[in-house]
Amino acid sequence: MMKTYVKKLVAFLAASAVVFVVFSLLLSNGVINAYYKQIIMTVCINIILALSANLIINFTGQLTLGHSAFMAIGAYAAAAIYRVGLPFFFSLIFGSLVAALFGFLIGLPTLRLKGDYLAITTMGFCQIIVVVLQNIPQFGGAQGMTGIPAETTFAWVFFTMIITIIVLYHVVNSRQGRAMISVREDEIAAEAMGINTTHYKVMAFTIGAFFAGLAGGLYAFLMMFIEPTQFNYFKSMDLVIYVVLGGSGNFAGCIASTGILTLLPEVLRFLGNYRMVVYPLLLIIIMIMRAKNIRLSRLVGMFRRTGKEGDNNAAA
Amino acid sequence: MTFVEFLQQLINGLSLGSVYALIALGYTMVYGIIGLINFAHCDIYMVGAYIGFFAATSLHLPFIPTLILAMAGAGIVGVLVERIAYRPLRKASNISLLITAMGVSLLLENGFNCIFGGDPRSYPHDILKQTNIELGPVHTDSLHLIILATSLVLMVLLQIIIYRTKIGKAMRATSADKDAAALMGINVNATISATFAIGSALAGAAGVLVGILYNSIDPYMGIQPGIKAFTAAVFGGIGLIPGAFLGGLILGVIETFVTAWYSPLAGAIGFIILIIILIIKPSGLLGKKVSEKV
Amino acid sequence: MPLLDIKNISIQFGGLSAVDKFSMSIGENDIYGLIGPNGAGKTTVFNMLTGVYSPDSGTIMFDGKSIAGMKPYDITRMRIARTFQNIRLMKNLSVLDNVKISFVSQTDYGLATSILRLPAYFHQEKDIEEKSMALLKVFNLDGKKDEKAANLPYGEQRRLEIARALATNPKLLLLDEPAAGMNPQETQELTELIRWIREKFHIAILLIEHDMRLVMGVCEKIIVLDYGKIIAEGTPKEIQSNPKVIEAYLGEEAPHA
Amino acid sequence: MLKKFVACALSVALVAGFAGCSGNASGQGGSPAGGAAGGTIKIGFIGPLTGSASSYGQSSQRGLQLLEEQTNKAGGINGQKVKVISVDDEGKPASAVNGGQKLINSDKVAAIVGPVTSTSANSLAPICQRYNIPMITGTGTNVNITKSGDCIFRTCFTDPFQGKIMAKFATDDRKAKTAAILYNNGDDYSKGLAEAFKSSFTGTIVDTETYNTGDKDFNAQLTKIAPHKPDVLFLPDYYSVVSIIMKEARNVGIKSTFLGGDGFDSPELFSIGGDAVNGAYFSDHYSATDPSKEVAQFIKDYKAKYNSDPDAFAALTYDAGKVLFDSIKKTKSTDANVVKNAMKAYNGQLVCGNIKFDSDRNAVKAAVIIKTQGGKETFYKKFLA
Repeated sequence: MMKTYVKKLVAFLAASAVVFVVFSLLLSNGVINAYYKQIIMTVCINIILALSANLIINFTGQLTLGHSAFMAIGAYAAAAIYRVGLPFFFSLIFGSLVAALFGFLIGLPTLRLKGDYLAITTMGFCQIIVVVLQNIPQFGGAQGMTGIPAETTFAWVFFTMIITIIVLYHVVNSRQGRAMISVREDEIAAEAMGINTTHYKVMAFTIGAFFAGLAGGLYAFLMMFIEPTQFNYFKSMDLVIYVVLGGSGNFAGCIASTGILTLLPEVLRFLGNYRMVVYPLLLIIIMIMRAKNIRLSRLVGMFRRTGKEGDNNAAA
Repeated sequence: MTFVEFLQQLINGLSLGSVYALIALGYTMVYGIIGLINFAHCDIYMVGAYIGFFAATSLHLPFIPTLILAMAGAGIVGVLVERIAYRPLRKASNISLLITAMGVSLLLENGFNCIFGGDPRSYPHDILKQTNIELGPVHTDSLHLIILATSLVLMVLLQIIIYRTKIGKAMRATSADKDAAALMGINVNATISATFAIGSALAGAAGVLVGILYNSIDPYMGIQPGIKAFTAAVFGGIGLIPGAFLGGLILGVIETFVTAWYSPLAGAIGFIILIIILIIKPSGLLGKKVSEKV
Repeated sequence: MPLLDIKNISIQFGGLSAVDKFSMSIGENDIYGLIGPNGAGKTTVFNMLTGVYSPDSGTIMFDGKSIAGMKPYDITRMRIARTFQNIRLMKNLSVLDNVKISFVSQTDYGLATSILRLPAYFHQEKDIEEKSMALLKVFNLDGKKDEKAANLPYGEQRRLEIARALATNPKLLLLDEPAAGMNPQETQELTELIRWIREKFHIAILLIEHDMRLVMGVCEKIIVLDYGKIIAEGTPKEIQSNPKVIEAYLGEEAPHA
Repeated sequence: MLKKFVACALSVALVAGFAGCSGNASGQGGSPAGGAAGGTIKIGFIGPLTGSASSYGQSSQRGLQLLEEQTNKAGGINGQKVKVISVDDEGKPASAVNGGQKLINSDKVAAIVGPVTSTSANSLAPICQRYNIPMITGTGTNVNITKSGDCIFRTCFTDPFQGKIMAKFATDDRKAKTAAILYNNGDDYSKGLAEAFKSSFTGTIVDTETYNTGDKDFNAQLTKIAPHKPDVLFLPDYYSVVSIIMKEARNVGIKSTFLGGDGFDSPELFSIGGDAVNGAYFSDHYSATDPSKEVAQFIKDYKAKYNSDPDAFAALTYDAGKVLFDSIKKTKSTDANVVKNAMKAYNGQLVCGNIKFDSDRNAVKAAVIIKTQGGKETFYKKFLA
């Protein structure tokens, strides 16, 4: 059991190293110019965000429309503490911990609610946090926070993503992960099997908030400028779209859909004004295709299918 | 805050609340029947405002025909949206429907922005005279009263439709259980289309009236009132027509008094109340508690 | 000292007393049946036992501790397991995963151990894997361990639900109409299974059931409920001939044979 | 699990590659000197073409495209055609950065005009500075924008400048003792002006109220302001909002004089606000009735091309483009450092008055006070703070 795990982990790390080297080479000799570097780094940050939202939405079955609020908290907390003098790495960690704390505080009262009501409440919290941030003078209010140094590099973003994947994969494939999945499947049956469902919902929320905060911190030091409305519930909706199109519960699907959906608006830039008409149109078409069981991840699967593995499920 | 000022703020609150109520009616109907948070509803409100605008400017129609044309137009758009975007997802999960609604919302907003441009447009001034009404020290205006009256009339009309007519019974059956309703010989698709038609027509009416009240319409006018009206619908008890009306009025009054007290908080107060209500009584003010049977 | 001792528990729903002064006690290894017409309050008693409702009055002592009003997951940790009338399996998960979930409350490695994959994780996971497989083998479901729970035939789904309940290592197993929707052949297999479980796992079983063949075949003692009150108690033979029971079920005075 | 991840990473890289070549395909190869490859000089434009600020973005784009057409008709700059590449930032800083990076690195533009909104300008400025690409915004009024470095210019007022002007105007010209402010707490332009006015107004501020982006009902705030009977009511926001506020203010019975910033300037102000809008004063860059030939010419050309009257956004972005085009013409090169110095030394009479730059590369120019009368904007007074 341990042996197979170690083998898989080493192979995964090796593969990531290869990808990292490939990208670094492409970046250094200018094949990928700064524009695509910016996008690829945004993709990595979105993957961290999507995976953290995936833990809450797909694995624990709790539809949250307020995930970007934790990204905002992480971004502002990291930027603020950095200005006070904490080194970059510790600022990121600080931002993530503050976001996790809010994930816990917001999770406790709201996670008694189910389905649409939970979605509405988390959307409400998201908008409240935007308004609160607009009213904090030290954070520059609506004018936002300028002069954040560009500390985030491709290496930071890529390795944080890899660590996020490993950590979340470990959580999902453990007793805590199983408890979260049982909450998604049937909360009443889970309670009958001795699982304190609220405890695990709040745990999923807190872990999700931690990584959203981490992604927020990286985002702040990438963009060098943050302002509250960037993190309103529209951003949360983007995350929900990445997660849902990624297919229920598997990491590869979530990563693929996030990558493609982050690139899509940029690839469509040549459409000019029609870009923001074509993007929602594509979205609707994808959703309808999905309902007719032509799954995006399966599309990608067909495109690069090598092995015979089917679309295996949660406890991959 | 003197008593006169209190009274005036109460009237302001009710006026603002009547706008929320008018839009919330459509939200609660669609949610009540097929359990969808229809993000695109507030954009059908915008479509109604534009149809009314073109009816009033290029066709030079007076108020009533403009209103009817806008309601009809919005109704048709609503039915089309349901037929094309939502029906294929009838079996899909709630989240997929939510995302599709979001997609339709963006499509309508940016589509209209592409076709008609982002510049705000205004209705002809004489389409509906806005006269100031003085009630002693306090004042309001004819348009707000018309909106309050319209939302009241529409609420009563809706209650009659839903609780007194055959189509209403079909709607309630579909809302209770789509599959069972189908077994009872109810044409579920037609019922849902009817729901969208009525809900969208309401949105169209709201679009015209609010477009005239604030005298400016633009492709993105639906976003902000959409969230507020949706909050009101949930606040009053989602799925209940009187709930939407009551929720709208109360939300309007609370928001107005909070604005008068400390205005920076106004932006968030709608959500703060909503969250408190949802945690204490998840089914909203008028809703009844539905517990899951073991 | 009986394993489970219920004294005069009652509960009202909006003025209507669903269960009125219900008392009962079960020993370490007994199999009791709880029968009665629909709406007699059987499931309500069950729900009070498993923490879904808390009784308005009366006490429930299990293993010497009072569990009235405890949360369902705490009661399960007190080693009372239950199945559901409409089989609440985790449909999208595999058979093996369904059983593994029961071990969550019995293992204790922390979140940090999971994240860092410390040795404790591997030991306990190996243990869970072995126990789960052993249990599946006993219920001969091991062949279908990777099958999705939803794809199992009805009989096997019921067996999996019982296996999953046993995985929580209970002292008392509560079965809520396990034979519902089963044909005679399946019911016969279920009767064997229940008898066998009692021998192999040395646990007490409380059964709610309408299928008299199962109840009479398996239970040592039967309690009959009607309108929330106990109207009869005794061995299967006594209950079969008890006029009050027949009246409760058939509704009118039985012809004196 | 691992096989899937590697496959996904490759598919993402592939898509990025595809986007890469599609991007490069549109630019004719990366030439070292910014955008001066062969026949055309490429200039980037960034603004909100979609989203709730789309009318300001579209208006600015029309201004710059008018300049592009005029310049090309007159033989381009030093014989080279000018090509404006527009990018929509949806009013979101994140899209502004992505769009800007595309213009700089894929389209290899010589310089960027815009972004239109302050938040987008604040987010793109450090990036233009890092890639040494001159960036000139005609409408970003937030004071921090030009602090990012010597590549960043602005041809409009800063919030403090305009706030100071209106405060002085209120006390000197309107002899106002008391003032009230109603501003959008969620908008950087509105908040910046309000705070500047508050700090430099010598009279007493009797009440300050706020609202949020998208609000259309201001009765609650206005009812609270009314009893104070302030001499002036300062409304720092765009025409689409202030026109509604003024109408509602008159309904509530507020008699104060309305003051505002350059956001007032648009023909829509009167069509939305109606009669309530008349009798208001606002600071602006130019007056439509200003006799100077630049203004008259601009309005004539704009009307000819778009058959509608220009607003401040169009004029300001037109000027920003003019400063850039003139500097490139004068130095006969598109090299960033040369162009930057030429722009720093720029001194010219443009649509929005005489423009030269201070040490922070903010435009130093006289402000114009406009009075709204009989449904029209009329020139009231020149005002050098």
